[in-house]
Amino acid sequence: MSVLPNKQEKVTLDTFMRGLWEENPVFVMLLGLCPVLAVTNSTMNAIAMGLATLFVLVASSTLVSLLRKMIPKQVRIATYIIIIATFVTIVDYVIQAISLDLYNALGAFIQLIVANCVILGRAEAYASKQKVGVSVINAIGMGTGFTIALLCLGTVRELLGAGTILGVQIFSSNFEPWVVMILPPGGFFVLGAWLLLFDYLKQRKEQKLLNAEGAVANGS
Amino acid sequence: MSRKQKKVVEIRTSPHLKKAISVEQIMRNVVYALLPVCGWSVYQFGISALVLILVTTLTCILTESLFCRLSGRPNSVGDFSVVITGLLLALTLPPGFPLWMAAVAGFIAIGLGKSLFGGLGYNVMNPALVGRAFVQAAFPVAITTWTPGFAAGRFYEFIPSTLALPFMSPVDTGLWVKSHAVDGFTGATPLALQKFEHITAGTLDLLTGSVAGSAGETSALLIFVCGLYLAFRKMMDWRIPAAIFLATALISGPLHLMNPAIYPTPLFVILSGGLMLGAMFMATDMVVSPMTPRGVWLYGAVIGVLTVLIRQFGGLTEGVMYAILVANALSPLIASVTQPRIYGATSKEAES
Amino acid sequence: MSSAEQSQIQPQTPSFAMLRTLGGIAMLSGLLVVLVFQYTQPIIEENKRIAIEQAVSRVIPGVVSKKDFILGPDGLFDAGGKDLKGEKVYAAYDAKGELKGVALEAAATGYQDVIRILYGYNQDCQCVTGIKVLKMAETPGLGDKIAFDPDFLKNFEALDARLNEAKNALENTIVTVKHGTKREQWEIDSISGATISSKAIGRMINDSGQRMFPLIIKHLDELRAGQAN
Amino acid sequence: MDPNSLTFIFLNAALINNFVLALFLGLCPFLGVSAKKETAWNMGLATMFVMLVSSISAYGINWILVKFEIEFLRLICYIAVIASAVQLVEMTVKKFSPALFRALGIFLPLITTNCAILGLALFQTFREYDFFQSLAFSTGAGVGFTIALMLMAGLREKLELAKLPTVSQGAAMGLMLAGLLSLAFMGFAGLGGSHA
Amino acid sequence: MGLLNLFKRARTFRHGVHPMDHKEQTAHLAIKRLPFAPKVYVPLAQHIGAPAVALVKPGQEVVRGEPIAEAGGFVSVPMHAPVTGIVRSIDHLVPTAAGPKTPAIVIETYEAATQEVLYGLDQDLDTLTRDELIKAVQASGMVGLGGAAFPSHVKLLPPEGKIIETLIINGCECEPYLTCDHRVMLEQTDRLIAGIRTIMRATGARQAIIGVEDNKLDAVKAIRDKLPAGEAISCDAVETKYPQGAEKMLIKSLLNREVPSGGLPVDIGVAVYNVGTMAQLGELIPRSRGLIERVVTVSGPGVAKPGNYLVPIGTPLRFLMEQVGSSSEANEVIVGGPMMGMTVASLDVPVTKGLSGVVVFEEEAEDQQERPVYPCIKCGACLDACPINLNPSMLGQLASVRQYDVMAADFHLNDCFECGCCSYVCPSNIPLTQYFRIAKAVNREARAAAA
Ligand SMILES: Cc1cc2nc3c(=O)[nH]c(=O)nc-3n(C[C@H](O)[C@H](O)[C@H](O)COP(=O)(O)O)c2cc1C
Ligand SMILES: Cc1cc2nc3c(=O)[nH]c(=O)nc-3n(C[C@H](O)[C@H](O)[C@H](O)COP(=O)(O)O)c2cc1C
Ligand SMILES: Cc1cc2nc3c(=O)[nH]c(=O)nc-3n(C[C@H](O)[C@H](O)[C@H](O)COP(=O)(O)O)c2cc1C
Ligand SMILES: Cc1cc2nc3c(=O)[nH]c(=O)nc-3n(C[C@H](O)[C@H](O)[C@H](O)CO)c2cc1C
Ligand code: SF4
Ligand code: SF4
Ligand code: SF4
Ligand code: SF4
Ligand code: FES
Repeated sequence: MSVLPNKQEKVTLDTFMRGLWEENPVFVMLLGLCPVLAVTNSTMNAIAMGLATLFVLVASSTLVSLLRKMIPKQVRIATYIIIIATFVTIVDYVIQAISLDLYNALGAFIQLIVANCVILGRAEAYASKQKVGVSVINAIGMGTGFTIALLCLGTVRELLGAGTILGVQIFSSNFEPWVVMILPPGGFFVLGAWLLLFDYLKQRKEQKLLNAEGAVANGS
Repeated sequence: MSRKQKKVVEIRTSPHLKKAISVEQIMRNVVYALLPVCGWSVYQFGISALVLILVTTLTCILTESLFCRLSGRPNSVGDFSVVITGLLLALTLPPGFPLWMAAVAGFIAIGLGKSLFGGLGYNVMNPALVGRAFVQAAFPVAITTWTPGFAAGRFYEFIPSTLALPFMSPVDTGLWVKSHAVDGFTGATPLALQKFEHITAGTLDLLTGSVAGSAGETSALLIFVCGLYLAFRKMMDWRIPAAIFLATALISGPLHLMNPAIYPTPLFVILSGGLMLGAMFMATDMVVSPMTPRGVWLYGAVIGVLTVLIRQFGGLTEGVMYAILVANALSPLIASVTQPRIYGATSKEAES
Repeated sequence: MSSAEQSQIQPQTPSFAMLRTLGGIAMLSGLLVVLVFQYTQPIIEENKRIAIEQAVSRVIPGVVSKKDFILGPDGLFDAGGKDLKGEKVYAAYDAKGELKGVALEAAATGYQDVIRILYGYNQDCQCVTGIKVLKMAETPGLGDKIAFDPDFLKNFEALDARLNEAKNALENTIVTVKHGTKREQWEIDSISGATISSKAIGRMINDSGQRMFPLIIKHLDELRAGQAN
Repeated sequence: MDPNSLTFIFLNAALINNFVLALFLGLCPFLGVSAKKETAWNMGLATMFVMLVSSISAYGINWILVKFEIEFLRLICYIAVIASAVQLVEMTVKKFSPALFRALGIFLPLITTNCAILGLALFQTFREYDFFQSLAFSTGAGVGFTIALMLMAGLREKLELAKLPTVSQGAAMGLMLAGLLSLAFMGFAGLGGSHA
Repeated sequence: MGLLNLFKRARTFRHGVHPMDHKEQTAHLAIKRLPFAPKVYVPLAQHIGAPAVALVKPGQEVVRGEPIAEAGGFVSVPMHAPVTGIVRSIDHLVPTAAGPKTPAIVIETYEAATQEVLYGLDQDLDTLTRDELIKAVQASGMVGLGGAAFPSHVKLLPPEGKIIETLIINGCECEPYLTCDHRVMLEQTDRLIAGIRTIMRATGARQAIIGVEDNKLDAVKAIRDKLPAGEAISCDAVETKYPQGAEKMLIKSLLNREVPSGGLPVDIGVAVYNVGTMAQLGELIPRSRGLIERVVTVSGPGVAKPGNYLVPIGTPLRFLMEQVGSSSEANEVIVGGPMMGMTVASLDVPVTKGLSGVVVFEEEAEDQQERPVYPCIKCGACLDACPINLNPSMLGQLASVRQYDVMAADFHLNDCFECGCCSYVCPSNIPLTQYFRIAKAVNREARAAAA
């Protein structure tokens, strides 16, 4: 994990963008993998889970950041957990109220957002040290990054595994779905494949940079 | 270096002799041993089986070349191991398996099962079975659609499902089966019949392969003989199939005695389904089996026990593939607990 | 871990402050949760009710209202009572208040995990009138067809479940047979390629029926009246 | 086999619906602590232990929550009580068996807030297991977790010695291995169900 | 076990390999003397232990058999002049199998010098005490002729608290091509037995067993014929299998006991000597002479006149090669046997006391062709070959990622005695034994650096 600044940070575009890519909680920091893999067998679930996490992240960051001066160090973690658990419970009930089907599809994973280390990590490392504005924006960035990662998996898995996206038929009706994609191994494989792809692209970029440098060195 | 330029004496390190058997030779001999099995499969299922074998083998070869190129390694198709993977993969698929799915299986087998880990010798699970397990999970219907052998006109007419368009569902083979079937073909393998209907196929049928099943898993006798050839040439570890058969018999024997109506005889268990092919050619893939002498027996026993458990108590009719994959995953652990006692080890050392 | 380290460096916070904060936060959370709970509870209850009603009307055509009971060897009771032995059943009535059937739950292990269904039983034809899968983890595209495959569901439009003379068991065991070999009204034609899931359905209906149908017939009058006594 | 029998619950949690490979619970420790067999084994033991403690505590709290009809506080209570129970047990272990503490100690704080533990508590509540079923469930889950962790560690130690292509040296390799294991574990589907 | 023994063909150990032995080229050829080379080079360090210290000066005349260097310590032996001639230099550097540059005494041979040994005194062995016997052995300059060239007298003196009960005489000659020990057993049987009796006295051993591979049953018969009934010396056939001649294996085969890991045969009351060593001792000690020549098998496809030659120590290989008509196409000259010997970088290497054979390969024979090296395919052939029951595959994989310390700590690297069986069978053609040598050397250096 990157060393997070202890000093007060100004709001910049980077505060938000960081969570999307450089410090993407899933693809880069490999945190909170359980919900990522468990609920991404359909795009709908991925979106719901992403939004729920985003909400908990933002709400708890806000509260933690607001209360940061009042929380003694010793009970820091305990307080954060209570705060997070509160918001998770709220989300849990709200989703039940919105749609039972969705609630059943997500199963225990909504409640397991409590255990998601992205959130506790944010609260501990960032929100407890920064002003409300900064930490909210950062939390939105992180949450969005998380949601994007969920979508990356959810769309691929639903598209290959059922031939649909958000339940809408994409391929011809004769398309043979790859059932494995919505089964557990598919989750591992798709995430693994994304990581492989990113690694490959990164390597290519580095190679190009190296080559470019080499060319310069040769030229001079 | 040409001979003339050679220095008078050349420096090498001992030993200066080598046994004249190389990896490439071993692999080539496995291919030879598999050819009769492939031949029988083609005779039984006709042109569909032939094309299936060609497609998987070709995909495997192409995938291997592709990944060698991508990772900058020299092309390793020459060691023939990839051909084995292709042949064995085809032999574990139903004869009418759509070709595009077979190509997917071949690609996954080599790409995910082998190249990802660095190629020959480094894979952690049997590549052919990784390919098959993937398509089994991806296309569970197609892979459990069996068609009869010895159909009239099998040498010039494809099983209709074979030619499904890429990424499209195969057509239903029901009609084709009805119009070609040797009478009474139910589309069920002997294992399924035994499990669900408690009808046990005849031993002779199992031996000669006149039953439904995968392209190559049908004639137990032929597979056994081809495996023996390898064992006699010391290119295959005979202890693994021996351990598998032994464990299978030891588990299924008492079960059969307890309730002959439900549990089949050990002989049936050994001869039916993919057990013979798995034991002789797939469990013996040395790359993914433990090497230690006791470990080899344990590994075989694990496969035998798991096979019977999955077949008799699990949701699936066939367990060999999963048994081998699980045993592959277990083999590093098996190896580490069965390191042999070295010459002269004192008891104090053995403890530590 | 790090909290322990830091507490050594930091001056001790008075325990009062700690209690104050923790207590405050706990109260705040409690408040928030209770508020949300109170607000959403009616909606959730309503959602659940609708879900169950939809399920019941799926398995018993023509139903308008339902009443929940607990039915067991000890008798029929109104649902809601505490510590009652028996299974939950839903008696379903049409617009005229006549008993259209009884919906029951059943479960058995399928291919992957336990399958749980709701199914309807009609006391007049002594037959099963429909099933709805409540929970399963069967393979998509294969085992999950038990939930929507029209041919398969047709089996349960009038599945023979007559009781024997003694009225203590089914006349014929309900069994799942191989695809295309259904001959009798009490047989279930399985889905080809998903024999295991199909068999699980047959098995759970048979088990549940053997146990519950005699009880339903025994308490038929009370069920008709919509009143347990 | 009866789906409610203790054996079935145990088998189901250990193999068929393995926490890591089928339910995706506890992936962080699974990917993080599986590089060496030795540590994996200790981690497995620690997890089994914490699972047992949390299963028992969760059973107790739930009983109280249901009694007072305040189930909406379940999540908050579970997480608070499990964390403190583990702390308590940790302190006891430290006092009475320093050796055991040394083996498990570093892992305990890592595990307490992880989703396999909380998931276990939630699942056993949703499935309405009684006390003994909960015990069977938590031991099964712990054993299954340890099996998965050990298999993974064995494979990863083997790959230590392999010449991996550069792209597959990172976390992707761990996920692909997990995928392969998960694929192999599909063979256990339906084990113990009566299919005849 | 007891029952199993009934079915065993011959006494043996577990694992090992069966290379083609190629002994038919020379096995029937009686030992022949070779003419003196114009110059001989006697390295001062031909044995394990401290080098000898020269006694002669350049320009000095020496007589065949005369001591020309004295032992440099207890674990060291003197040298004797192999030829009559004139010392040209005493610190000429020659390459030997032991190292690239070793100081040697160079003697220019007198042209008409006789092969007769003119030096030495008869002594009555029965009057000598044990200590005197051991001194006599050291004075003879005797080192193990089996290959390791370990000073023979050292093994006669077991450490405090240990005794030697059994003497094992190693007549296995398990290396392909080599037949020198075979010929010694056939032609010098009396000397062999005399040597054994002497050493039994020197060690106090109660029994002596001569172990001979069962492809040399004629030698077994020859020895048994000479052994009087009731003698504490016996001769047993053991299975023909490489490395039957390794002392640990032979002890296992003959006594069914194992030398503890990291220990020496003496730890279980055993001392092992080569038959050649015994035969030479039987010849030399009674006359208090020194070791000046030895039997060398010269064989292999690259030799026109293969045979077993009695060669003066110090004879350069170049001379030897000329004498036996080695072809100029030769591309690989191995001293020792093909399984454990090493190729020489230059033909200037002289024959030393431990050199039992010279094998010359001319063309690439089928079983030693260059083949591509594949990754380890985990076939386990090496595990089934390793006589120590190590896991060479694992060791090899660890070596290729340079985890040398793990090899030693967890996989018993130091028990490997570099017999080469694993490399021999490896279908992937991995130079396992070479890896292990490097690993041990690196570990040794690391230990030295740490100390
Ligand atoms: C990946 C996979 C998933 C499967 N899923 C199911 C399933 O959900 N339901 C089922 O009954 N059988 C399932 N099976 C089991 C086989 O299809 C089994 O052979 C079949 O149920 C036998 O029925 P049949 O005799 O009609 O072919 C599955 C098999 C595989 C390999
Ligand atoms: C450093 C060293 C010390 C030895 N010490 C003794 C000893 O004290 N007693 C003994 O009987 N042999 C001793 N040996 C001889 C060995 O047992 C063995 O005969 C010798 O290493 C040659 O064996 P090889 O040809 O099998 O390698 C020693 C060898 C070495 C290398
Ligand atoms: C692999 C290996 C093979 C050996 N083979 C023989 C052999 O065939 N004959 C022999 O006399 N010594 C052989 N030796 C050497 C013996 O271990 C031992 O050192 C020797 O017999 C001791 O006698 P020496 O000191 O008189 O040479 C072999 C050693 C090794 C490591
Ligand atoms: C006896 C024997 C059995 C083999 N079995 C298989 C097999 O089942 N599947 C496979 O992909 N390769 C098999 N191979 C080939 C080869 O070992 C395999 O491709 C390696 O796993 C690739 O690293 C076998 C080779 C031999 C010698
Ligand atoms: S703290 Fe918990 S959730 Fe975060 S990485 Fe560690 S185990 Fe995973
Ligand atoms: S050097 Fe070779 S031939 Fe001579 S004894 Fe040793 S192994 Fe046998
Ligand atoms: S060289 Fe070492 S590892 Fe190889 S077989 Fe010989 S003793 Fe075993
Ligand atoms: S013989 Fe070679 S390829 Fe076979 S296991 Fe040993 S090292 Fe590996
Ligand atoms: S999210 Fe499940 S353990 Fe990390």
